[in-house]
Amino acid sequence: MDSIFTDILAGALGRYNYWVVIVLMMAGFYVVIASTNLVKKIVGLNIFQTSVFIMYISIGKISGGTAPIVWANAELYSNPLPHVLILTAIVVGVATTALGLSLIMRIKHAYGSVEEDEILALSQAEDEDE
Amino acid sequence: MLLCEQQTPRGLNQLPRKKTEMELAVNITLLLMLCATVFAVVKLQSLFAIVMLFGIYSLLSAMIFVALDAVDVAFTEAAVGAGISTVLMLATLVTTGRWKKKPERSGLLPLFVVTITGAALVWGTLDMPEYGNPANPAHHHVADRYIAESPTEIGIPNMVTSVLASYRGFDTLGEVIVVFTALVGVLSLLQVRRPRTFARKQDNRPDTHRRRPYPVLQVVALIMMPFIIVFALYVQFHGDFGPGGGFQAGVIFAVAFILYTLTYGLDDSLALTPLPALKILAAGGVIIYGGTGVVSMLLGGNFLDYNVLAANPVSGQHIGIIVIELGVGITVASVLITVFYAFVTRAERNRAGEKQVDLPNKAD
Amino acid sequence: MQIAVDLVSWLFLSMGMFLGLTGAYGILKFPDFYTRVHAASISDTLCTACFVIGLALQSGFNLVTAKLFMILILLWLTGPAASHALVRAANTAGLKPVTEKKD
Amino acid sequence: MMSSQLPALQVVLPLLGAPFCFLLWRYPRWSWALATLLSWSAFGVAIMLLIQVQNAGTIEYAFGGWQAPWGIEYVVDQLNVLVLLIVSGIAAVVFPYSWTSVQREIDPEQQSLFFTSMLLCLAGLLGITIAGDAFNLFVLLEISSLSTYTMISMGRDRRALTASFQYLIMGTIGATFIIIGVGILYMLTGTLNMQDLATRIPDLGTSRASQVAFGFLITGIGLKLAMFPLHLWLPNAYAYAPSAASAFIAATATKVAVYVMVRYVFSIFGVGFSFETMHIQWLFVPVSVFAILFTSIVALFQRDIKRMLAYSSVAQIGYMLLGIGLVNVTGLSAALLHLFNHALMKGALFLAMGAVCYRIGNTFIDSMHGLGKQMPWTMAAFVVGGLSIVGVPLTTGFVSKWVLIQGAIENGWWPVVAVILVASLIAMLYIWRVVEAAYMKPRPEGAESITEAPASLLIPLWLLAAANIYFGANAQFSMELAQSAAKTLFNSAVVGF
Repeated sequence: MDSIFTDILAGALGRYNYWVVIVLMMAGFYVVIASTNLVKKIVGLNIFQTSVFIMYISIGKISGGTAPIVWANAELYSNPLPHVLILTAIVVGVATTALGLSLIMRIKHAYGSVEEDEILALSQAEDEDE
Repeated sequence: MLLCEQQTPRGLNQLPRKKTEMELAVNITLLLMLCATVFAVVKLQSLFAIVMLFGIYSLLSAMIFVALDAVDVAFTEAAVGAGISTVLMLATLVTTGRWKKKPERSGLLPLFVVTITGAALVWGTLDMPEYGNPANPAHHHVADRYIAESPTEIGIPNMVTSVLASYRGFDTLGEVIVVFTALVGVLSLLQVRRPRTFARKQDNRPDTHRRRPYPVLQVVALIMMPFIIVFALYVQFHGDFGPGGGFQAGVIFAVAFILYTLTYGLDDSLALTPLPALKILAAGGVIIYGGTGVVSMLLGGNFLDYNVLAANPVSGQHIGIIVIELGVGITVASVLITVFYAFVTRAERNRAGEKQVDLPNKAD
Repeated sequence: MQIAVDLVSWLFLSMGMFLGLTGAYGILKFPDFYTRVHAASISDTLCTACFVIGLALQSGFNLVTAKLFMILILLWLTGPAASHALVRAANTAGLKPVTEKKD
Repeated sequence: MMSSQLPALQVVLPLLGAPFCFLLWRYPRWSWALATLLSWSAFGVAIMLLIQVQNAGTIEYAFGGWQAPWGIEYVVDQLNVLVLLIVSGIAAVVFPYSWTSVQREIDPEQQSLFFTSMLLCLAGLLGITIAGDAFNLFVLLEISSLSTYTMISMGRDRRALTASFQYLIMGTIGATFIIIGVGILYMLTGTLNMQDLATRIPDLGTSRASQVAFGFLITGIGLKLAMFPLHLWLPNAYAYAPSAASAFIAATATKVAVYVMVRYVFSIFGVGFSFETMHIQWLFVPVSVFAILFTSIVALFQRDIKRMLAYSSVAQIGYMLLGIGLVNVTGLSAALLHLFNHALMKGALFLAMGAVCYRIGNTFIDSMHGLGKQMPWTMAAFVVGGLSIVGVPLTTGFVSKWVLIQGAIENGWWPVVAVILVASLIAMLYIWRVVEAAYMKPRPEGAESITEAPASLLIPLWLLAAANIYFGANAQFSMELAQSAAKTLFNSAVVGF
């Protein structure tokens, strides 16, 4: 009984980080697909991606380790590879954000709105006009 | 968790154990704060609040990165996510308005998709390697060599920089190209122009549309700018030894000019950093990086093989890393400055045209 | 001696904490934007100063202390400037301060 | 010495050409000339790589001189050299074409930005094709995606902006799913190198985490290749993009995504895991059958021919997934063959539409009345491409459909054979609509008289149309490549590439 309890506890302790990150990821993902406002979509996309970054960094963490910079007293370093990957991914993310936001500004200029359903209605009207 | 406590090797004092518990507490607190932020984002209607919350989200995740030993990533996330992304989003709000018009549609289908995806992930975590366990497969095989060999093979203490610039140098070139691609995209969508030119066209007020001077802010900005630039240079060239490198430096450098633009206006800052120069620098940084690869090819190595750049492989690596980090810094800084100018141009254009005020005149 | 330094240090730290909490309470309780910024910025400057002094006493006379004081100068420079910018922006946007409770 | 550097040159030439192209922003003509030159050189490099692979087998190239699992590696083998050839070949035809077409559709100020984006897109696609590293593939994917969003948004219609934005959102979700999958795989195996992953994944057995990783990767790649319910971004994106961009993207981008799918399903996860543990064929077959029928019918009702071709593309991707889902060598070689052939036919069709757009300013079916007489060469090339889509003998479309039907018969799946035949009939109908409009209907009274498109558009167009006939009549070259690639994928799936 006791051992089952500690097993579950150990399992939860070993994974709580991933679980919370999954919740965050999914909240961001929800904002992307459910929001009708384009700016909010981009914010959601960023939250989604940032949460994935936290997942990667959690993969690279070693308990009791230190930052992977050579240091006289350190004996255990955390894994540097996920850090490198996420550095790349962060920059890719900001590039996408910049492009997405400038598209939004042009859409606002062209349609006078940044609400998805209004734009959709305008586009459909245009489709029928043709 | 239990396993790793046995394996923590240091026996000088009881510090490691204490540290792990402390880390756990910090971690959980930060994660809870992240959750709260995210749910506020889901619920709120005010875009301004959503964007600010995203900045907070980014800053909090940067703190988590510090707690998880990823100092370089934390630095980048704080500068890029909480800094540049938020600034760009705010600049967009100037054009698009700050309030969502309608409440969300009832999102049953999205909710379904999200629940399925999340459930799949949670199901998958059940037999994932435990968080933080040093025996996890992720920490062996490839990562071992980076930790054990890079200080002697590459000769710099920051392993993240070694891996980023040398072992996976081609990824980083790709990343610089992505930034450059974003510049191409933004420039094709938005023009960068001096606001004076089209504001004049709109109405012939003499010079009143020019920003009223902001004495306090302008003085503070002027005091700050040299320090920001010195700090950027420090981050640029100290990246081998501590956290930092071309990306972070480029972002900080760009921030100095963003501050200048915010306080002095686009006219003045375009006079300081003319657009053609920025474009040449943005392309130039990519060419410096790629050129290093081409030179190493011409000297008989593979693309981006810095060993051949000097007689001694380690000093070759040093030269290579310094040069490519410089290329990264130049491109990132000039791209971000240009993108910001493009966003501001669009906002100014809006201001010159129809003036829309959609700020509810209430405290709450 | 160590105890005395610790005591003073903790005094400063708790003072900082108190000021921080007061500021937060003010942000929640004050009636309009301008008074809220006021609450935030007042507590911001003195609160950080208390924290920095408290932490400096903890670390002793070394590089860390020097860095801490540089951070303090930075915050003293940027904090008020940011509050100023906020208020100015609100004023430009036409936000009127609440002058009396019932209008 | 240079020959050992070829895999790097394949990607680095267009990648580093892009900033130079960008620097020529005052001289769009020069920037176009540079881009064209680089696309030709990329094609040349691809041909040399093909010869090398056929003589010496798989080529590996280590970036930075770091050995494979530690550094980033490029691998050129029989499978991806086929994709390299088709991507760079299409580029070598579309780039020269783009100058004249772009003059009509894009402001002079933005032209060099357009050529830069095309070059970046080409580099990204070539890189994805030969990347031997799962994360490097993601970075290159983002290069090609961001440049694609840029190109689409340059379309003249304001709907191009929303199409581009929609693609940006869906594409980024796809890319994020891919990095989630790659992250889980890294967590389980400790490596990012594809060959290394392929040897380590079997040790995991049927662990849940690797199944989840598989699911995320398939969904992510599925978004990129417009797998049926995830295809919503594609029709608008292809319809509103500038003509040259539509032709280039339609002919290459989804093909490269199909290649990535094949790489993950067959080489990295292996036949055993993908088809026996995950039963991915039971996703691919129904989805593709539905896609083939449904989108072909939707294509029938489109007024804009570019949009019609876009829907037809979703159906054609269905054929490729169907080939993968058949789980036999014939089916897979049909998929690979169709990948090659579909690039040729869609390239030709979109280039023909570009020429039409150059003269009449749009691609609506009712404004094309009587064009058969006034633009005989353009419309003839369209007919060749159309016949190929239908699958008439002596065109490329026939070859791949024939092999696909053989594969289905091998499995005894007669209903699938029927679906392919019915879909071909529907394809005949939608192509016929255009033929009828162009050849049977008279030019309306009072419409301005139109002349044939200029030679700078016709020559590239006819090069592709001729390739459709050549590879249809003489399918040995592409068939052999596809078949040997399919065989290696099935036989030595576990051993590596």
